[in-house]
Amino acid sequence: MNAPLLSVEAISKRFGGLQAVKDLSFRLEEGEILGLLGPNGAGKTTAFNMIAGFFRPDEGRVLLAGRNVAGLKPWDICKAGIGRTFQLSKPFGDLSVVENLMVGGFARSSDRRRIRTLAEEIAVFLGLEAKAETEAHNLTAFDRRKLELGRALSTEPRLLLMDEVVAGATPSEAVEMVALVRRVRERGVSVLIVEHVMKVIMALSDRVLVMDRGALIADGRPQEVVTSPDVLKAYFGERYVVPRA
Amino acid sequence: MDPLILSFAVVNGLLQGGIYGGIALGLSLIFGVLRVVNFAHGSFLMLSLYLSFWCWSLLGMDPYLSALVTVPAMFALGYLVQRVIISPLIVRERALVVEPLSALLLTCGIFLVVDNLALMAFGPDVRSVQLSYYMPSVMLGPIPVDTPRLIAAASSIGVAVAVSMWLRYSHLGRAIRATAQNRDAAAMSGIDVPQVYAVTFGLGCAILGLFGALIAPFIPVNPQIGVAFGIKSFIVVVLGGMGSLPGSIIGGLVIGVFEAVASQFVTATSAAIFSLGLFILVLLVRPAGIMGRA
Amino acid sequence: MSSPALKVKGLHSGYGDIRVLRGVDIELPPGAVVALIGANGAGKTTLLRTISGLVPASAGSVEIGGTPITALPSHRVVEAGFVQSPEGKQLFSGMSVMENLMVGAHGRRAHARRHETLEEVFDLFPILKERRSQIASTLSGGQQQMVAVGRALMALPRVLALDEPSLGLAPIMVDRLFESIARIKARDLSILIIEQNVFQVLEMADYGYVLENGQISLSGTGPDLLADAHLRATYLGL
Amino acid sequence: QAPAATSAPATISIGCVLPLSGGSASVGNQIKAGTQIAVDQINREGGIKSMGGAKLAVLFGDSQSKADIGVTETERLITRENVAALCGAFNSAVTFPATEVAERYKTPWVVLGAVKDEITERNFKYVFRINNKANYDAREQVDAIDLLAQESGKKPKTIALIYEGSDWGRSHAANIKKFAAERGYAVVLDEAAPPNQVDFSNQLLKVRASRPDVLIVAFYTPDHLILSRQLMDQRLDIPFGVHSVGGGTEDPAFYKAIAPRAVDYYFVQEDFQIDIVEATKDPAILDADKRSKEMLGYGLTAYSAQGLATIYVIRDALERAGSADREKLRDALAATDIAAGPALAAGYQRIKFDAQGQNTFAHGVISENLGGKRRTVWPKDNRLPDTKPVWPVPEWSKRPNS
Amino acid sequence: MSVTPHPHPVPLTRTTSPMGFSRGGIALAVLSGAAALLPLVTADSFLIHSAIMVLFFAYMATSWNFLCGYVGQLSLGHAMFSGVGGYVSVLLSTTYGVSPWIGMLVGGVVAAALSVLIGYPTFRLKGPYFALTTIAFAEIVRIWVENTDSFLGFRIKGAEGLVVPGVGGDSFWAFQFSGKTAYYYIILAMLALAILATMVMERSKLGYCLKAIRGDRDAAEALGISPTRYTQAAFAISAFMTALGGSFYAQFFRYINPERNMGLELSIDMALMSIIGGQGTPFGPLVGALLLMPLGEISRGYLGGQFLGLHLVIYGVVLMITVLYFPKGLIAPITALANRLFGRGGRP
Ligand SMILES: Nc1ncnc2c1ncn2[C@@H]1O[C@H](COP(=O)(O)OP(=O)(O)OP(=O)(O)O)[C@@H](O)[C@H]1O
Ligand SMILES: Nc1ncnc2c1ncn2[C@@H]1O[C@H](COP(=O)(O)OP(=O)(O)OP(=O)(O)O)[C@@H](O)[C@H]1O
Ligand SMILES: [Mg+2]
Ligand SMILES: [Mg+2]
Repeated sequence: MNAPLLSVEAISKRFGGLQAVKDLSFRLEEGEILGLLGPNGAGKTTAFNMIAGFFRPDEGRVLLAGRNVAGLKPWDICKAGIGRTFQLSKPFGDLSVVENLMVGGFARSSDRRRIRTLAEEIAVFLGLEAKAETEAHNLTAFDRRKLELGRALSTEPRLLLMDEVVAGATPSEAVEMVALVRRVRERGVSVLIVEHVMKVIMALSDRVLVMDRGALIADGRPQEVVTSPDVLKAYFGERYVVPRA
Repeated sequence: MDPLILSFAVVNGLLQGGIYGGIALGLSLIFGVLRVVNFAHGSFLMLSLYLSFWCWSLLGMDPYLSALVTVPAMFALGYLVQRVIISPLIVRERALVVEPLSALLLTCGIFLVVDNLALMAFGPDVRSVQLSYYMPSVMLGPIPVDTPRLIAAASSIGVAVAVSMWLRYSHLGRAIRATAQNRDAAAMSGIDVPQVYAVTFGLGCAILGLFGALIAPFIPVNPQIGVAFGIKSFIVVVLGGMGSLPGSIIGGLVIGVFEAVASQFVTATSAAIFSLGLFILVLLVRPAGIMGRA
Repeated sequence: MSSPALKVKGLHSGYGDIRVLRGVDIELPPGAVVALIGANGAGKTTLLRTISGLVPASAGSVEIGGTPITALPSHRVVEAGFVQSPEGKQLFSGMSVMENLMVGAHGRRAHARRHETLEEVFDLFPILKERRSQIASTLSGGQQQMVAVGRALMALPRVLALDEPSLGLAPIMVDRLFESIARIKARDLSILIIEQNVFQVLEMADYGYVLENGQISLSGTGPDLLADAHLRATYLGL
Repeated sequence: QAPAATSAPATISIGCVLPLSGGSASVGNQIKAGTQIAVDQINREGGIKSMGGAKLAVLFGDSQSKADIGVTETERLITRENVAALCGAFNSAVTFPATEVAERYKTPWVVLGAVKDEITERNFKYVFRINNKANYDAREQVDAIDLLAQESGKKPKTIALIYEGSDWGRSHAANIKKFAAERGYAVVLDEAAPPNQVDFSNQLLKVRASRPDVLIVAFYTPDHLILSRQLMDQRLDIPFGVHSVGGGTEDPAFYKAIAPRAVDYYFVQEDFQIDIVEATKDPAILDADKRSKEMLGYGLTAYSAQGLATIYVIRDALERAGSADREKLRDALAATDIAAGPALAAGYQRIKFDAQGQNTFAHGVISENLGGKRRTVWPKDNRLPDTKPVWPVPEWSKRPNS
Repeated sequence: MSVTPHPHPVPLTRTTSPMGFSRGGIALAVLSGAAALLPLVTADSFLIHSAIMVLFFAYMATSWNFLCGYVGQLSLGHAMFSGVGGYVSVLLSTTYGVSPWIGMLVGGVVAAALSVLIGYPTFRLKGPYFALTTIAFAEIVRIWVENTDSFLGFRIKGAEGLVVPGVGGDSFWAFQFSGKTAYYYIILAMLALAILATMVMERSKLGYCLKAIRGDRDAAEALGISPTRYTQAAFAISAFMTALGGSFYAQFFRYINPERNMGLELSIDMALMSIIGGQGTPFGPLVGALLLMPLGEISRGYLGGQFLGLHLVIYGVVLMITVLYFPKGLIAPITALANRLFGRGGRP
């Protein structure tokens, strides 16, 4: 079998005295949606940032299709094929939806016409075609999240890293987002998703990782993982275990 | 180079640097608490020099005594400027509409208005206070040191220490520091943030008022005098670390000594190039300044 | 009957042209613990910041003990008795524990009684007395949270709002924190608490509100809410 | 003032471009006062007689000491205000391009204050300069030293030079070095300082170390004030005195702002005979001195005197031309030969232009500050009988402590 | 709302892109066409001279805006490039007889090279730090020129400044014309090209990248944009354009000196016109120059004699009002008005 799309090998990160991520290793296969769970402060965002190139890991390697991308600058990682969304969505407020999407396109090509076509296609994909010319700061919180996702897609990544994409969404919006992420995968993009909302993780993920205090404590199919006592204890708190039991 | 001459250069540099540092204190304080770079800093110094001059020429006040007028007057001016002109911007910035550079531009507007109103009101002529008594120079070996400069330089260290202590130990000082560290948390702790801002701005200007009185005996005043000190203050404050009071003094001393010593080897114009180069170098190596927290 | 400790009616607010709250109604009876839950980004923090006067309200009213405080500047809101321990702790990180607490007692009334209040806070969180001169940023997350709560208590609040006090805390710390809250509750004080730890907080709260889309979508006693199917589906993933 | 719109005697407009705001505003306003005084005097005495009593009016343009704005103002005065002649603009950097505009429009321009040599070396037909070229100033300073040395038999050997590092100071220093070399003085210190210094300790330390006999300085007022004060405070003895070239030391505000003892024995070169009021009996000059005191708070200065003189030179040409026609006025100006009257307020003996429009009789005057008054010591022709130069100057420790 | 899948992308109504571009383009064409008529309808040389000054400052502000307006950094050192452009073109022509047209381009290239030297270390600095560093660099260059008499065989002549010797009469090659009309058309063309360049840039990869960097640096990086690289590119172009302006000034006034052509005041003027007019927009700097220049002229012409510095007070007040009430510059209400009058076109 050939190399997995993403292979994270024993990455670690310290902030001063705090070991935010410790010896984290996992793999993600082509076409997979992998969920990453863990209590607040577990190190999910830090791990995420190391893969996305915002932090250089203190140790370890991050292999994208066999090529080490650890320590590359964010823009080079993007060009290598990893797109990402931010936990706090950061659209370019002065630009319209389509223009936001075009910015991503320039990572791959300088052909304006092609980029515009792609951007329009993504706007339609997101269901934002009616707001294509709206300036991003006029969008609703949820539309901005979708735009955030679309912008990452416009760089035509092989792997998309998503940080809490449904945070702040109403249940029905969450449903829409879940469907959207599924269709992202149908476009041939693999997804690594960090999420607190269990329902989303359960519905989307092919496989789930659980982190706690910087380390991996579980890895498996969603149903198996959430019923594991370790996870219940670390993530949901002891009192949560009681009514479930 | 004669070591004696060189050591006097160092003494001169320390004196001049102390004065630079003292004048820059207010700029640093205001930036530290409000994050506002006050481009009009030099203009306020110019106003306090004029105040001191008028006290002397109209009321016959000794320039040192005129601090009794300049300090409260400049405090009031700073307080008003913050309340009336700058605070609307800060209120709006909180709502994230404006880029932070607007504060710099706003104070740039104040600078244009103040400097040119002064030109209109006072005319372009240079004026100067003359002490009615003779202040003998302090002899440092064979070379005399100007006493008024010595007084100003020593005061700047005194003021830096006093203001630091006040910030450290007084009730209001603590509130100012808290506001500087976290504006929202301060507001949620019951601190009247706009008031703290206005008081801080006033205090920064009051320090200028004091230095206006202290340097009036040896610095002549005209409407353009502010620019020279203003730019110097920026360099000093950035060098020392924006927002740090000791940094302001240290930045002043570094620049003062550097210029004094360098100008013994090269002409003053080349020394000016070197000190700008030093400024750039420090910024590139240590963007937060000598005493700034990175 | 005495007026409610906190009463929010039809409150609207947001950031620039982003609207976050769209008519929020909440009431806190005196001496009660009320929980406010909602998804990330629902506007819980924004509600507290609006009450505190940090975010301007575009419509609606807020009263504390019957006195209207809408549109008052933040420090007046604190004087009126509404004090919050903000999300993410927001300590004065370069200052010592003692100084942080003392800043909390900035208002005139609180300042006058600061020594007594300080003793009470130290009773509640003895570790803080030990670490009184430690710089806040070097404390552990749990200790920092205690400082934040302690600082809020120093202001002698009538209504204490805690925004995600368990955020970033290890479960064991969370348990301890909730014990402390139970003890604070014993004093004559109303508490509004925002939590992600829905089970724990609804168990201890007298009443709960669910904020969704900038409006209160659901309210009821803790057990009622816990039994609500919609809530279970949305927030518990059950 | 706005010209009165009366029917009979026409009004002749003269444009005057000056730095009325910005760094040289003080100078600009002194010149402005001088021109206004002259216009008032001329109009009061019946205007331009050969033109039926036509009145004069001066229209000002503010250059802000910037070339582009000075040029714009020149354009405006020539094409909009239709002035008969122009004068100004003090700053060489403004005068140089602005006179080019005047030349292009064939409008006469009488240069006021600007000393850059090339201004009257371009074969222009419409540009005239009453005052010195830059290199005259330097030569005169050295001449005066020579004269005093020769009169007393005590000759200094070394010269230290400190000056402001922009155009004026630097070109003056270059000229001094040239003449010093020719006349056998050693330049032991050559030090430029950026304008707007707040401390001269460093420069004075270098002066002290180089032990010069003569100190030649070129600074504007604020710098000069600080320098002079520190010279006194630091009791730096210069045996043959401080020789200043205009700048701060010709500004009356300078003398108001400094203790008199700080400037005792200063030698000042300027384009004006400072004791002219005592030397002359010309009622117009005496009246101008009085008017100047009312307007500015001090008597005639180098600048107000030059402003005054310029207008009188233009009047003289107008009288002879009998017309405000620019071409005729230019010819009349070129034929100027004045040997008396307020046109000589600066202290010249005569005004007559060479083919390039330079007044060949231009010279500056050097005074020494004696007993709190500035007395002309050079040229000898201008020196009053009761003036006795002090040379070398006493040490600080031998001077009375006022 | 449920998601409706679209099997084929639906073409969207375009408004900003080709339509908006042509709208800006039309505005530019109309404005420059109208401006081109000025010398035909008036012979008033002062009017044309004043118009040249307005266009010149609009050009300088537009050049400044090309970098600073789009990246959101405040450079207060741009005058340095103007000086470099002026000095290089004049020195080449007086020393080697190179036509100022070529000297202008050489000056532009030298300025662009200088911008790389300065930009590389400086771009990591933010806000006031960046602004102060640009001042420091520009002052170093200015002080150096003021105190250097000759360099590499060129007679720089220090603070004295350089004079462009007149050739007498018209010579295109020597960039000298006896009337003002030629200069008018040259600066008009330069300004139109600069605005066009800005509009093209806005819609090019560079423009999107700059706006993205200004909007959110982290997000831009995640989208494959290297901030320093694009900022540097814009800086070089902006420096190049500024230098051309400096050369124009030298040829038009036939005199330059370090104080005016490299000084802080010119830098501040360039920045203020852009900011007051509306930075980050193609027409903002023009609006700024159109407002401020006549304001300065009027207050100088009519009040300057009486009230020293009044026009600068007015500048200051206008700046403060703009910052407080029109944070996007005066162009914002103007475009809003224009949209109300002519707009709506195309917007669904
Ligand atoms: N820049 C930083 N400096 C210091 N500590 C940091 C920094 N970034 C993160 N940390 C710390 O590292 C730990 C892991 O943080 P991280 O943001 O990765 O958590 P997370 O799992 O994403 O949590 P959440 O679910 O709250 O987003 C936390 O204790 C956090 O305080
Ligand atoms: N300063 C701000 N500027 C603009 N939008 C903001 C700002 N702060 C918050 N928001 C937006 O307002 C909405 C509500 O945020 P808020 O922080 O009140 O939510 P919350 O319920 O407290 O969420 P959480 O559980 O994550 O703390 C979110 O969409 C957020 O993106
Ligand atoms: Mg996270
Ligand atoms: Mg919150």
